[in-house]
Parts: sequence; C-alpha cells; structure tokens
Amino acid sequence: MSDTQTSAPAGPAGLAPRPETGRLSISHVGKVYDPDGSAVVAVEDFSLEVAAGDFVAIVGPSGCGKSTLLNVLAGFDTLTSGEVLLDGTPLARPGLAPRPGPDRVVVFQHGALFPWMTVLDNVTYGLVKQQKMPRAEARRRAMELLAASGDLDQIAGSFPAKLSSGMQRRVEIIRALINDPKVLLLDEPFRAMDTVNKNTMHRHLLELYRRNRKTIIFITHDLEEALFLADRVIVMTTRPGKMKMDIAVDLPRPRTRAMMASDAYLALREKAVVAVSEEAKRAFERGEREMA
Amino acid sequence: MENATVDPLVPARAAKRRSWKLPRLDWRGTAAVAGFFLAWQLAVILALPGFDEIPGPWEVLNTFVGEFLFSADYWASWAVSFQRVFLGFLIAQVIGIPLGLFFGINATLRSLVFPVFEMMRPIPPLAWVPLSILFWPTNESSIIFITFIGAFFIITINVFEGVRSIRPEHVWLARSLGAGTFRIFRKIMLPAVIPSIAVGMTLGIAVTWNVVIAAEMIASDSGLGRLTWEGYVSSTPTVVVVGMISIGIAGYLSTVIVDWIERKMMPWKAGR
Amino acid sequence: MTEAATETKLPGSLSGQGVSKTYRQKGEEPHTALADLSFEFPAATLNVVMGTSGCGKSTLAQMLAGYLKPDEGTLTIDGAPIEGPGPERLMVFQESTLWPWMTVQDNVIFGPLSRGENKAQAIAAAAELLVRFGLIEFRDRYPAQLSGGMMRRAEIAQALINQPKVMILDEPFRGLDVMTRELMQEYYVRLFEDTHLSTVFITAELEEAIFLADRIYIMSDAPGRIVKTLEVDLPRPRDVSCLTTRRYAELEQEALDALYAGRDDMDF
Amino acid sequence: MTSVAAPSARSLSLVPSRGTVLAGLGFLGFVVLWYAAVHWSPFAAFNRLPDPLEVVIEWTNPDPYYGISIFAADYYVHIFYSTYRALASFFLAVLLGVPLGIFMGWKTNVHAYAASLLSLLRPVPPLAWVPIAILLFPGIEPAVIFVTFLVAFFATTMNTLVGVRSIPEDYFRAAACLGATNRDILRDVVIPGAMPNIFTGLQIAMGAAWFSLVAGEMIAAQYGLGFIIWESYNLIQYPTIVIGMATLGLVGYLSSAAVRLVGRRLMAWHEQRLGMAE
Repeated sequence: MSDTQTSAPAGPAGLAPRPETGRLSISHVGKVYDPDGSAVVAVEDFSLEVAAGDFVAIVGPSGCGKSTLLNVLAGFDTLTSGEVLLDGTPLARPGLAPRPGPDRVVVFQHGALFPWMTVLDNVTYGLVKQQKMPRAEARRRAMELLAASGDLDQIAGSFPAKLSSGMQRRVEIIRALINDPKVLLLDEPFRAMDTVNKNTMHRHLLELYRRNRKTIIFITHDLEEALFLADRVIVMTTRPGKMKMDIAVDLPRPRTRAMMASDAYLALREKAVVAVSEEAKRAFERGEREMA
Repeated sequence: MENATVDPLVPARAAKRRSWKLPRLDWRGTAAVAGFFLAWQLAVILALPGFDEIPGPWEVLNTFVGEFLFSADYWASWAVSFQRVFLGFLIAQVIGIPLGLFFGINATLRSLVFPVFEMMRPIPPLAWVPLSILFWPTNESSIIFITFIGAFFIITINVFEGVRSIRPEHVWLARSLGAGTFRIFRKIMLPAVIPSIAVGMTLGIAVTWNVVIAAEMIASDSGLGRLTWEGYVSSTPTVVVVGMISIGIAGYLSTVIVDWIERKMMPWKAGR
Repeated sequence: MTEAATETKLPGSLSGQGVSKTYRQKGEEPHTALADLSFEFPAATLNVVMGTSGCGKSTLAQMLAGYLKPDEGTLTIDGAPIEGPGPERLMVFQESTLWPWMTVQDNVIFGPLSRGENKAQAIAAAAELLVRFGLIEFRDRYPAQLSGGMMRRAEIAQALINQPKVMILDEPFRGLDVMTRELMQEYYVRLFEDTHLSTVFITAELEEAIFLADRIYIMSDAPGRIVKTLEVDLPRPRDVSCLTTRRYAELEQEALDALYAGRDDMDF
Repeated sequence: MTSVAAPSARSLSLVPSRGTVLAGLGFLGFVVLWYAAVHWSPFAAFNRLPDPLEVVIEWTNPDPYYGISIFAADYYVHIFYSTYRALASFFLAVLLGVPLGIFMGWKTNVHAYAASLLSLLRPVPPLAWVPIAILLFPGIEPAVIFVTFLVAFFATTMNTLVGVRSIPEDYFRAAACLGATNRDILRDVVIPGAMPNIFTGLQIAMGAAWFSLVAGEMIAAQYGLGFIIWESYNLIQYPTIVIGMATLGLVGYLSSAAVRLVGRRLMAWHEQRLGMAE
C-alpha cells in the first residue's frame, strides 16, 4: 500500500534551497458532483502531505479525479469533504468558498496566454493587477526572466499567435512563476506536444524549478514524464479517485536524459506501470469519458 | 448530440460544449415579456409622448379578433405577401446556387463576372424598386424581382464561400479512389456545399420578408405591407400594429419552413 | 525477419531519389520542405517516418499518395514512377476525412463503385470489413455519430476494401485522447501483423514510433533529410509490455540522440 | 436582416492579378451589354431603361439636366443626409448593442431577461416598424433613424453575445489566478475576447443600416439617396435613379470597408491568428 513517509529533504547540488512557503497538507479530501442527482464521486478520502518545494506528480487515467483535485487546490471548485491547508492556513473546506489567487497559479492544459496581449503584457499581468510593483519594474523583471529562459525576451513584443506551442508554454510558465506563487499547479501542460518539444519543455521546467524552487503539483497521464520530472509520483485509481500508490523518486537532480535508461529508473517504472495500466483498463471498461 | 454513440471498444470523448442557443423561456424571460406588454399598456393609458395615437395590446387583440381573424381580405394579403416572398426566394435559389458553384469552380468565370457581381452587391435591394417598376410589365412581377434581389446576392455569395471552403483532402481522397471529375462534383463537391446553401437560405428568407414589406408599402396595393401602410395613412394605428404582428408571425413561419427544408437537405446533420 | 526474401514477391516497396520540394506563396518567403531526400521503404514492412513538426514528413506523405509533385527527384512504387493519386497508394489524413454526408457504408464502398465494380459485391466486401472492425452496427450511421476511434477504423476499412499495395498514415492518432490512441496503436499493429500490408506511418511521437515500427526513419528539421534509420528488433506480436523492456529504453535513447543531433538547447 | 451566422455583408477583395484583365473585360462586357439591351434589343422593357452613357454624362455633368451630378451641391446634401442617418443609427446600435451583448454574455440573469424579449421582437422584419416609428417619433428624421437603428442593434447585440460566449473558460480562470478582480476580467478578458465577433456584427450592422435606410427614405423622407431614387422615378428622371443607386452602393461599401479597417487596426493580434490559421 502507499508508503506515506514524506520524501527526505534532499538538497542535491545546484537545486535551490527549500522555500519556506508552499507546504500543502491535504487531508481526507472528497468531491462529489451533483450530490442529490447522479452523485458522481470524483475524489474520495484523498490525503497527501507535500513539503515546501517538493515536485509532486499525479498520474492516472481520465476520470481519476486528477483535474478535480487541481480545481479544488486552485480554487475553481468547492470541496464536499475534508480540508486543505497551505502553510497552515485553511485553503479549502466544504464551507469555505474557494478564491483563486496568485499564491496558487495554474498553467492550463490547452494554454491560456491572452491572445490579445503581447508576451510582455501577459507576463507582467499578474504583478500589475496585484499592484505588487510599479509597471516599469514589473517589465524589467519580466524581461529578465524571459531572457534567462532561452532568450524569449526577443519575442517579448509579439502576440502569442506568432509563437510555437513550445514557446507559448514556456511563456505561460514564466507568467505563473513571476508572481512568486507558493504552489505551481500544472494541468497536463505538455500533453499535445511531440517528443522533441516535450523533452525540450522538460528541460526548461526542470531548469526553472532548479533556479527558483516552488512546490509543484504536476498533473499528467504520462507515467514516464512523471517519473522523470518529479520527487514523488502519486498514482490515482479511476473513479472514484483515490490514492493507489505513492512512489518516492530518489533519482539525483539535475535529471538527465541518460537516467531514463538507468536501472533505477527502469525499476521505478516497472513498479508503477502495472498500477497505471490496471487503472487504465478499468477506466476503459467503464467507458470512462475523457473530460474535455 | 442526439445519439452520440459510445464505441463499445473505445470510450468517446465527451465534448463539453457551451450551448449558446437562447435558453427556453424560464420565468425571468416570461416576466420580461409580460413586463413589455404591461409597459406598453401603461404608456398608452398615461398617453406618454408619442403614445397618444398608439393602441394598447388589449385593444389590438380585440380589433384583430373582431375585424381581421375572419375577414377574407386579411388572409388574402397573407397569401399575396407569401407568394411574392417564396417566388422571389425560389428564383434566387435556382439562379444563385449554380452561379455560386460556377464562381467557386471556374476561375475564368470568377475573374470575369465576380467583380461586376461584387460591384452590385452593396446596392440595397430596395434601391432597385424604381428600375424594377420601370422594367417589369406588371406591378406583381416588379415586386417579385425585388424579393429576388434580396435573396440572390446572399445565396450566391454563401455558395461561393462554401465551394472555397471544401477541404482539399475530401477531393484528393475521391481522386485516389478512382472517381472521375463529374462523380467528384456530384458526390463530393455538391453535398459539401449544402450547409452553405442552408446558411444562404436562412439569411435570404429574413431579407426577402423585409424587402417585400417595404416594396408593398412603396409600390403595391395589396399584401401585409400594404395593409400596415394603409393603417397608417387612414390613421387607424390599431391596423398598423395588427399588420406588424402579422408580418412578424409570417416572417417567423417562413424561417420555420426554411429550417424544415434544410433538415431535409442535410440528414447527416440531424444527428448533431 | 525474412523481410529480404518476401520483398521481391510482395508489392508495395517505395523509393525516392533526390526528392526536393519548396513551397512558394505570394507574399511569403519560399519554404523548402524537402531537399535532396532519398529513401527506400521495403515492402511488407511497417516503415515509420519520424521528425518534429515542420520537417516535411507530411509533404513526403502527400507526394507518395500522389497529391503533390516534387520540384526535383523521382518517386517510385515497385520500380514504377508515381504519377498521381491511385487506389494502390491510399492515405489516412491527420483529421478524419470520411465524407460527413455519406453513411459509413457509402463511405466504404465509394472506392469500388467509383471504379465501376458491382454494387452488391462492394456492399458484401464492405460488410465483411466492418464486421472485422467492429463497426457493422454503425453501417447506416453518419460519421458525426461515431467516436474518434471508430472514425479512424472506418477510414482504414474505406482504404482496405480497395486492396491497396501501400497504406500511408499521416499522424492518424494525433487528435485522439490518450486511451483511444493507445488502443488504436495496438489495433493497427494487429492489422499489420495479420496482413503485412506495406505501411508508411508518419508520427512525431517516439513511443508510438518504436511500438509500431519494423524500421524508423528519423528526419532532420526542414529541409527534411533522413538522418538515421533505426531497426526496431522488438519481437512481434508487439504488446504494451515491450514498452518496459531494456531494449525499448536503449532504442529510445538511440532515437533521441539522433533527434537532438545538432540541436544546441538539448545539452542535458 | 439580422444574421448571426456567416456575415453576408463581407465583401471579398479577391482580384487576382491575372484576373484584373478579365475583371476589366467583365466590366466592359457589362456596359456594352447594358447599352445594347437599351438601344438594340426588341423588348420594350429594356428600351425604357436609361443607358450607361446617359448615366455617366449626367453624373459627371457640370450643369446636370436633372440637377444631380458630382458638381451639384444637392448631390452632396443627399449623400450627407443618408450618411448621417446611417452613421447615427449605426453608432446608436453600437452604444446600446455592444454593452447589452457583453452583459448578456457575462451575466446570466441579464441574459435571462433580455434574451426572450429580443427573441420576441426579432422576427418582426424591421421595416414593418416604419409606420409605427412615424407615429411614435415626432417627425420623419427620428423615425427613419429608429428603424435603421433597430436593424443594426439586433445584429450588434447578437454577435457580441456570441463573441462573449466563445471565450474559453480557461482565460477567465487564468485572469482570476493572476489576481484580477471581476472588473479587471471584464476589461481584460471579456471585451478583447469578444472583439472579433463584435466586429463581424458591426459589419453586418452597417450593411443592414444602409439596407433599411433606403426603405425609410423612400417611404417617408424629404432628403437622402433613397428619396432621390424614388423622386427621380416619379419625375421621370431615370438616369438619376441609377446615379442614386450607384452612389448608395459606393457609400455603403466604403462604410463597411471603414468598419473592417478599424477592426483590423484594433485587433492586430487577431489578424495574425487568422494569418497563421490559413
């Protein structure tokens, strides 16, 4: 069953020290859609302790509640039962109306850069809206971050439609990180990408994580991607979504491609692949629809 | 979707589409409509500026039931207007659809004729009334020409758009499978354009009703438009309101008829 | 694999010498998709062409299907030059191209009827294929009423009824959701292992490429050239378990090295 | 004529260079055909029509026989009246239609009230309002503008509503994540997101405005191009009818083109997206 020891506070070379904020404690969270009607149990008695600065991946077939969990953490949806604390303060509770905010920023599956704003305006949007700093300083900080991540500062003035999907993704992650959120929520961000773009994105995400470390909750259906990126991989059962497995990934950081052929990696995958494909089969038998 | 089949082997994707169709009349909608009639009645009773000559909804209903519902002339003007609308509309389809198809397929014809067509399209249909009266022998035919103009430009441009937006793969695949040019035209291009024809017809019928009303007001002695205008001229405003409501219902009925035709033309869309 | 022996007998070998293609559009600079590309796709083989988006793989597919003429170079099928579209080289496109206004059956029998074959025979042949593809109850349905996976299977049936020598699939499972995609991959592998129908399968997904292929041709970015040919010696019949073997991981690394050769931002 | 679907008033600037010659030929053919029909055809109906030469001569005549030519002041007075009426009703429709469309899309209860009311009034062909409008409003001018406004209003409201509803949910959520208040979301997401559809609606509204303006002017006005066309018929000044029609077509086309231009300028981002898509 799931070994729930929290992952050792590894501090490998090059990885920024653990931040003080971003500790998530999710206890006995449950979510039922349309309780008096079809009463669809999306998530049932889900508990997870995430240390500040941990990179946690949640893997599972469609209909395993991973997006529901994300919506609850982000504040787009309410809880039916259980509680979520962020650094000790209540974040979500059945009574507590959720409020999305810059402390938990989401990067969306189909991309949500505002097409009518330039890259720079997109990235500075959060800082300007929260009046955290004058516009000029926000722009300077944005250009800095853009330059550091594959010199995206050169396209700061263009509109998202002109960018490749990979570049749009990187800008969207920077738009989230610039707000210095406590938790970064990624909803299958690299799903529609081909192998090369996906690997490039993995490299950039790990680089950003190395430089300014945040708690990251990474939702994906791709087990290989989860094992390669995360410190911990949570495998979910198909509906109702429960925690089936909690795998500690103790591969050293920084992660390199060669590691994907290492014995340690193959052993981890062996352990997880059975759990994931079991759930995939069960989801498929029930005709589980992919929630668009 | 009517019966989006779940493939027993593979689960289908549940598209969560935001339906933007106007919602059924829930109570707030009915309240708004009731409010409208109430406000109208009040404005008449209080004789607010401009409303002094306007009849209230109740009065209109009485007059309608009393003088119009059973009068042959009233229904005759329905028949006249409908005949003008559908004749003009039909001729517009018969000429417009092939022309739109030719514009789409034949490049030389397109380069030759389309610019002239585009030059004439912005001219509002009713601007043709004088020339139409001058040209056509009878009053009736001149009005039918105007309703024809109303629908003609719209159906032609929509069919032309339809041909241009046919996916090349649909034609390539047919060619790979050995289909000849004529078979491709009949089995692939024509059906592919039907949805655009439907759009052109829906827009066209709305325009033809507008046009026939105005044409009847300007240059005819019969029809619902005439009835409404005479209500004004003989300063019997109730008749004007009855005329307007009748035109509204007639317009609505024609869109229902056109929708029915469209559903018949596109059985494959019924599932959508 | 006695692939060499069967090659001369079984039809469907494709080859190209010095093929190049440049797209010229009014108002935009010319874009060279292919430059001096040469290749050999043996018959009765699942040939997978892989590369990033924009490397010219779709251009190659359309040329093999005869929809596009190369600026230079020649393309041949079993030695004969490819002149234009023909029923011996049929293509499944990225987006479903079933004709929405025809029922599934009419879609499938369109090919035979276009070539004047007897309608009753065509319907019988179609029925047999639809039974095998689990679509027989949907025979009179319209494509809009089918799921993504069902549409793809109907398209494969639509092609197979014409007994093509080569099947060309241009990223066919790209638009499907994850599970449908994996099931369709298994589906096509079974189909290939039963019929050994020469196949050119275009994809940008490495996992899909290794799982399906006898041989992977990795293309460089535009102008596309084949930079590496990878023999995938995973045993057949293939199933999901082969994705967790060491050999798979080694093939994956080899392919990634070729894909990233010459790319500076992939130094990790 | 309020259409929400394919914008029919969108004119296609499709003059392939090779085709310019053919286009020229097409125009020439049209004029020659017209002239021949009027003068040499056996049908009396054609002979009654003014021929192209007559029209051009009158149109460009410094001392026009019937008083209307590019040199006559009256010509521009009529153009002014028509354009003023079209633009007045167009801007009124924009001022009322766009906000209503946005709030109908943005707030469900606004939609609940307004939607059924609009669907009650929409089937009535706008020109049927002319008599009522004349009764309701003091004088001709406001009545004509009211009818023209009505047509444009429906087109603008409906297309703006479609625009707001077409904005993907994730944009609202992304803005909320980044700390935007409801007012920010309205300004930074709803309005720009609906912009492309708003401009589709505006083009249709402009076309519709000219469409219904002509009727209003022919029935009830003393000035304007519609009036000129009808008056010239009554006074048997046939060439001026064609001048009026041509001017109407030209001014109508220019105003739609102006709307398109403003749209392209305002939505540089959208254009690129279209560019990328094709």
